[in-house]
Amino acid sequence: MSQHVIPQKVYYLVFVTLILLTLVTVDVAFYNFGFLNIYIAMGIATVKATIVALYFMHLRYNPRLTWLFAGAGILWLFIMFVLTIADYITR
Amino acid sequence: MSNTVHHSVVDRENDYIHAGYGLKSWLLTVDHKRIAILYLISITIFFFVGGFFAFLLRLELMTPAGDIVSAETYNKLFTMHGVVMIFFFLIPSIPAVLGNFLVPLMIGAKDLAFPKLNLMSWYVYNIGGIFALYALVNGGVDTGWTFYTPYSSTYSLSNVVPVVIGAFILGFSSILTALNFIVTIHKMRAPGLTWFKLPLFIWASYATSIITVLATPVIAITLCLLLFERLMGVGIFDPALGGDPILFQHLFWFYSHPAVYIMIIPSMGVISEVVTCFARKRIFGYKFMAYAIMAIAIFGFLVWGHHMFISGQSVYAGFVFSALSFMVAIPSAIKVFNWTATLYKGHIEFRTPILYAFGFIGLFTIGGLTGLFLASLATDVHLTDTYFVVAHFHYIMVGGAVMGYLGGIHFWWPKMTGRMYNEAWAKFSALILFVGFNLTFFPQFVLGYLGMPRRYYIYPDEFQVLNVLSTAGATILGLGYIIPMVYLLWSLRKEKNVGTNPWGATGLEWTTQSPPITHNFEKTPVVTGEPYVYQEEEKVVE
Amino acid sequence: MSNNSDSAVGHAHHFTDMDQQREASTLGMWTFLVTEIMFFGGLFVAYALYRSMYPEAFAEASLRLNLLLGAINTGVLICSSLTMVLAVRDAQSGKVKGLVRYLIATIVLGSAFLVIKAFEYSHKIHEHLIPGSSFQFAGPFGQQAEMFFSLYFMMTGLHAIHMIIGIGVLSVLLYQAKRGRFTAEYYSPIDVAGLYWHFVDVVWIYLFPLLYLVSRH
Amino acid sequence: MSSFPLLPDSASTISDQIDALFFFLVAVSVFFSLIITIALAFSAARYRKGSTASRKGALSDYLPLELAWSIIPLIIAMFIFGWSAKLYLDMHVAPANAMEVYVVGKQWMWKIQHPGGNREINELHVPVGRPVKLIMTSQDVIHSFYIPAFRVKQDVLPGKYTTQWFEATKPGEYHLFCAEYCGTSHSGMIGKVIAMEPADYEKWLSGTSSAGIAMASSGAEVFERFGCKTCHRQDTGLRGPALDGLWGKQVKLADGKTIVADQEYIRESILNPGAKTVAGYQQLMPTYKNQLTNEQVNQLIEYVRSLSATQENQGNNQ
Ligand code: HEA
Ligand code: HEA
Ligand code: HEC
Ligand code: CUA
Ligand SMILES: [Cu+2]
Repeated sequence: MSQHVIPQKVYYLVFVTLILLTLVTVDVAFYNFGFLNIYIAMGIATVKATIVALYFMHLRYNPRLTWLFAGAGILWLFIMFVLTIADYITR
Repeated sequence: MSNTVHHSVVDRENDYIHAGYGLKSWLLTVDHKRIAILYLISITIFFFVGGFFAFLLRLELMTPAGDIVSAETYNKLFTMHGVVMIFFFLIPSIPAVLGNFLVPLMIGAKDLAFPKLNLMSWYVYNIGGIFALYALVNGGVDTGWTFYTPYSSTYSLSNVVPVVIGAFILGFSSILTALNFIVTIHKMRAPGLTWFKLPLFIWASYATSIITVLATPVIAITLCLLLFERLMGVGIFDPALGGDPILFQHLFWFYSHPAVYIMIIPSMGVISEVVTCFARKRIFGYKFMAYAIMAIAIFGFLVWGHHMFISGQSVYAGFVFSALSFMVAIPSAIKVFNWTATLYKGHIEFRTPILYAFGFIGLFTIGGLTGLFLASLATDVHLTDTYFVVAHFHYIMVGGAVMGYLGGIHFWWPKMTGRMYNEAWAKFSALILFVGFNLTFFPQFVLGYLGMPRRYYIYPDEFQVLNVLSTAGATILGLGYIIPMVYLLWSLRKEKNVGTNPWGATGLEWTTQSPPITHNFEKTPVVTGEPYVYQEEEKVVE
Repeated sequence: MSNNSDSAVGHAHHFTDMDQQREASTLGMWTFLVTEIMFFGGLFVAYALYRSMYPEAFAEASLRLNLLLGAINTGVLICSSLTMVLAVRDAQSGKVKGLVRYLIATIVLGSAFLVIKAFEYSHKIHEHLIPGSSFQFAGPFGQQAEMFFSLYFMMTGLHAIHMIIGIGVLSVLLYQAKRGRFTAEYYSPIDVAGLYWHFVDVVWIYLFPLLYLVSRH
Repeated sequence: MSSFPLLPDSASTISDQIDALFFFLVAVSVFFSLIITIALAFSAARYRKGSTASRKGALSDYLPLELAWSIIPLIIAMFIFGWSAKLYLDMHVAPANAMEVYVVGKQWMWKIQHPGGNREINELHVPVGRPVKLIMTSQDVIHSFYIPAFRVKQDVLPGKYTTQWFEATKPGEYHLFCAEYCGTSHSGMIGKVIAMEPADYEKWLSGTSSAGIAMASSGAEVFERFGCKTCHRQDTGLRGPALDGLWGKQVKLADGKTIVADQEYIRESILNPGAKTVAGYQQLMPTYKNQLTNEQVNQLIEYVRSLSATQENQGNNQ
C-alpha cells in the first residue's frame, strides 16, 4: 500500500466539486423529468460517492484487493436489490 | 507479553494452557487458542440446552394428542430449539472453536490480526446469549426461528424483543470473528504460503467469513426493523399498517440461506483435512475443491427465494431461484465425489475422526439430495413446511455439520489438549450417533411426504408409528452426545500422552508442540511445498 | 515506506512489521465498511420497495421535510469530510498540531450536523409526524406517509448513531493525538477512523436526495 | 395407531404428476447415494491400511473425471428443474372454467364461502371432476392452506389475495392442514376436504342451512348498508365511477398506468382507496378498512362482478 501524501489542492478541488454537485442535485430536483427524476438524483449521488471514495478514502491509491472488497460490497447490495425487486415487478 | 515463565524452576509447562493461571488469565486473554477454548465451553452449554429442548419436543410428539406440555410451551420449545441450535451453537461452532484455534496455526501466524477484537467477540456472543437466556426464563418465545411477520411483529405475546436483541448482538460476534479471519488469511500467512498451498480448512474458513461479512448485516437490519415495528407499532412488515410481510421473508432469507452455508462449509473443510490424513493420500482435485468452496459461498447468495415458493412470491422469481438452487448443488456434488475419490487407493486407517468423516459424507449426501426435492418447485409445494423439510435440514445440519464438528474435535483434540481420548469409546459413540441419527430423522422424510406439517403439536393418529420411531432414535442420539463429553473430559485427567503429530498429518499446526506455546511457533515457519504431501506409506513424526 | 519496526510505538507482537500491521488495519476497516454497506442496504431495499408501491404518498410526505436544513447539513457533512481528510494528511506527514486542529474541526462540524438534525426531529415531533399512535397526517395518504416517516427516522436515526459513534472515536483519537501518540510512522487509527467518517458521509449523500428531494418540482 | 400408511392418498389431477416427479427424484437420490456408499465401502474394505491391494496409478487429480462429475449432475439437475417448473406453472394457472370458492383464514380456523352463499368452517365440500379455484386471504397472520392428498399448498396472506386450484379425482375425505406457523393453535387449524360426486355435491349445496343467499346478493346488501350506493349508483348522482361493467376491464388510473379490475384491485379500492385513483376522479372515497370484514369484502367483490355479468357490454368505465 502506498502511503502517498496527496497535495492539499486535490482535496480542496474534491470539496468544491462535492458542494457544487449538492447544489446541482437540489436545483435539478425542482424540474420534472418524469421517471428520470430518481435516476438523475441517484446518478449525481453516485458521482459524489465515487469521488469521496477515490480521493477522501484514498481508494485510488489502494491495492487492487481494496477495490475488490469495495466492489464486492456494492455488487452484493445490487444482488439483494435486484432479486428482491424482481420478485415484486414480476408478480 | 508475559510468557517468560517457561524457564522457571517450578514444574510449569510451556504451553498456552499453562501460560497463566487463574480465571482472570483466561477471561482477559487475547490468545486465540484460549479464546477457542472459551468458545468451546459456551457453545457446548448451548448445544445441550438446545438438545434438551429437542428431547422434550420428541417426547411430546410420541403421542398424537398433546399430553406432556401445552401448545404454547411446545411452540416455545421448537422456537428456542431452533434459535439456540442455529444462532448459538451451529453458526459459531466450527469457526469460533476450531477456526479460532487453527487458523493462525495453519498459516504459521502468531495470532489473529486483531486479538482484542477476538476476545471481544466472545464477550459479545455471551451478551447475546444472556438476552436469549433471559427470554427463556422469562417465559420463552414462540415465533419459530424464522420470526415471520406479522406474527412476530404484532401478534405474538411472547418475549420476541429480548430474543431478537440477542440474535442481533450475536450477529456482531460472528462479524468480528469473520473480519478477523479475512484479514488474517490475507495478511498474515507465513512466508511462502501462497493461496494454493493453503489447507482446505483455511479455504473453508475464508469462504465462511466472506459469507458472514456479507450476509449477517442484513439480518441485523432486518431484526432492527422488526424491533422498530414491534416497539413503535408502525407498519414496516404488517399489512394492517401498510407494510408487506413478504419483504421480511426476502430480507430474512437473504441472510439465512447463506447462513446454512456458514454452517456446512466449515465442516466440509474439516472433512477434507480428515479424509486426506487418514487415507494417507493427497486430496483429490485440490484446486477444484478450493474453487468449489468459493462457488458455494458466492452462488449461495442467489437462491434465497427457494424458501418462498408458496409464499406469494412471483412465479418467475420462483423459476430463477429454483434453477439457481440446482446449480449451487453442483459444487457440493464435486466435493462429495472428490472425497470419495481421495479414499480410492489410499491407505485408510480407521481412527475415530474418519468414522465421523464417513458419517458426514453419507448423511450430507442424503441431506443434500433431499434438498433437491425442495429446490424443485412442484414437489416443494407439497413438501414445504412438512417434516420432509425438517428431515432435510437435520440430515445436513446434524448428520453433516455436527458430525463434521465432532470429527474435527476428535481430530484436533490431541493438539488442543495434548491428550488422547479412549478410542474404543470414541468409535462406539460414533456408531451410536450414526444409528440414533438415522432412526430419528429418516422416518421424518416419510412423515413429510405423507403430509404431516411441521411445528405441529398434535397430529392425526396415522402418523404415530413413525413419530414413535423418531422419538426412540432421539433418545439414542442424546445418549450418543453424552458419551463423548465423558471420555473427552476424562482424557484431561491423563498425562500428556501425544507427541507433536499423533496422526502423522501434514499441515503447520502439526509441526508445533501439543498443546502449542502461546506464540504458536518457536520460529516463524517457511513454507515451500504443496499441501497434503502424504507419502505412500505413513510417516509418523514424533 | 517505513520499515522501522522499533519505532517509538512499534508494531504489536504478532505482526512482523509496521507495514503488515497498517495493511491489516486498513483491510479490516474496509471489510467492516462492506458490512456497513449491507447493513444500510437492507433499509435501502425497503425504501425502494415502498416508494415504488406508494409514489404519491412518498412525494407528499417528503415535502414535509425541511429542504433548507437538509441541504445545509449536507454541506456541513462535506466540510467535515474535508477537515477529516486534512487531519489524515497531517498525520501522514507527522504534523501533530495540524492533526489536532483538524480533528477538533471535524468533531465540531459533526456535532453541528447532529444539532441541526435534532432541530429537525423536534419540529417533526411538533407536527405529529413521529410514527406511532400520535401520528397525524392530513390528506388521503395517512398510512403510507407514516411509512415514509418510519423509514425516514430509521434511516436518519441510524445514520445519526453512526455519527455519534464517529464523534466518540474521534474524541478519543484527539486525546491521544494531543499526547503525541501518533507519528508519521504510526497513524493507522487516524487513517482508519477517516475511512469510517467518509463512509458515513457517503451514506448521507444518498439519504439526502432519497428523503428530501423525492418530488420538489 | 389404527393404520400405518407409507404413501399418501393421491386424489387430484396433479397429485399423480407430482408423485411421478417425486419418485424420479427418489430414484436419482438412491442412485447417487448408492454410488457413494458403494465406493466408500469398497475403498474402506480394499484399501484399508496394511492391505496388500495394489495402489498403482493412484490419482490426486484428473480433470476429465472432475468435469464428468460436475456436468452429469448439472444435466440431471436441469432436467429436474425443467420438469418441475412446467408442473409448477400448471399448478399456478387455473383453468378458466374453475369454480371459485372464497377462503378466509384466521387464528385458528378456516372460513369458507361458496359463490352460491353456502358457508362452512374448517370444511370444504367440492365436486370431483371440476376444477376449483380458491381465492384466499387472511384476517391476521400468514397461514397456509394445505391439502396433502391433492399435493397443493399456498400461503394465505393478510391484506392480499392468493389463489390456488385443484381438481379432485376421487370422492372421499381428506386432511386440510394449516401449514404456515400461525401461533398457539396452529396445529389445531385443521379440517376436512370432502370431495363428492357432482350430484352429491349439488344435493349438499341445497341441503345445508347456510344455503340460499348468493354471495352477490349479500354483497348487494352490504353495498346498500355501507352507503356505497350514495356515490356509485346512477340514481343518486355519480360521485364515483359506475361499477357496472367494471369487472375484468382495464382501468385507467390518475398516474397514467392501467390496471385490470380483479379481486385484488377491487379489494384495494375498498380498503385502501388512496392507493390508486381512477383517472378523472377526485380522491373522495373513504376507507372501509376497519368497518368491513374480509367476508363482506369478498361479498362486495362478488356483487361488483355480478354487475358485469348481467350487463356484459356496457362499455368501459371512463
Ligand atoms: C447446513 C445447512 C443446510 C445446507 C447445506 C442446505 C443445503 C441445501 N438446501 Fe436446505 N435448508 C436448511 C439447511 C441447509 N440446506 C434449513 C435449516 C432449511 C429450513 C429452514 C426453515 O424453514 O426452518 C432448509 C430448507 C431448504 C429449502 C426450502 C424448503 C421449504 O421450506 O420449502 C430448500 C429448497 O430449495 C432447500 C434446498 C437446499 C439445497 C438445494 C441445498 C444444496 O446446497 C445441497 C447440495 C448437495 C447435494 C445435492 C448432495 C451432493 C451431490 C451429489 C451426491 C451429486 C448428485 C447431485 C445432483 C444430481 C445435482 N433447503
Ligand atoms: C444445528 C441445528 C440443530 C440441531 C443440532 C438439532 C438437533 C435435533 N433436533 Fe432440531 N431443529 C433445528 C435445528 C437443529 N436441531 C431447527 C432450526 C428447527 C426448526 C425450528 C423451527 O421450526 O422454528 C428444528 C426443529 C426440530 C423439530 C421439529 C419441531 C416441529 O417442527 O414441531 C424436531 C422434531 O423432532 C427436532 C428434533 C431434533 C432432535 C431430536 C435433535 C437431536 O440431534 C438433538 C440431540 C441432542 C440431545 C438430545 C442433547 C443431549 C442430551 C442431553 C442434554 C440430555 C437431555 C436430558 C434428558 C434426556 C433428561 N428439531
Ligand atoms: C364518498 C363517495 C364514495 C363512497 C361512499 C364510496 N365510494 Fe367507491 N369510489 C368513489 C370515488 C370518487 C372513486 C374514484 C376514485 C378512486 O379510485 O379512489 C371510487 C372508486 C371505487 C372503485 C374503483 C372503481 C373503478 O372504476 O376502478 C370501487 C370498486 C369502489 N369505489 C367501490 C366502493 C364500495 C364497495 C363502496 C362501499 C363500501 C364505495 N366504493 C363507497 C367514491 C365513493
Ligand atoms: Cu394457521 Cu398455521
Ligand atoms: Cu435455503
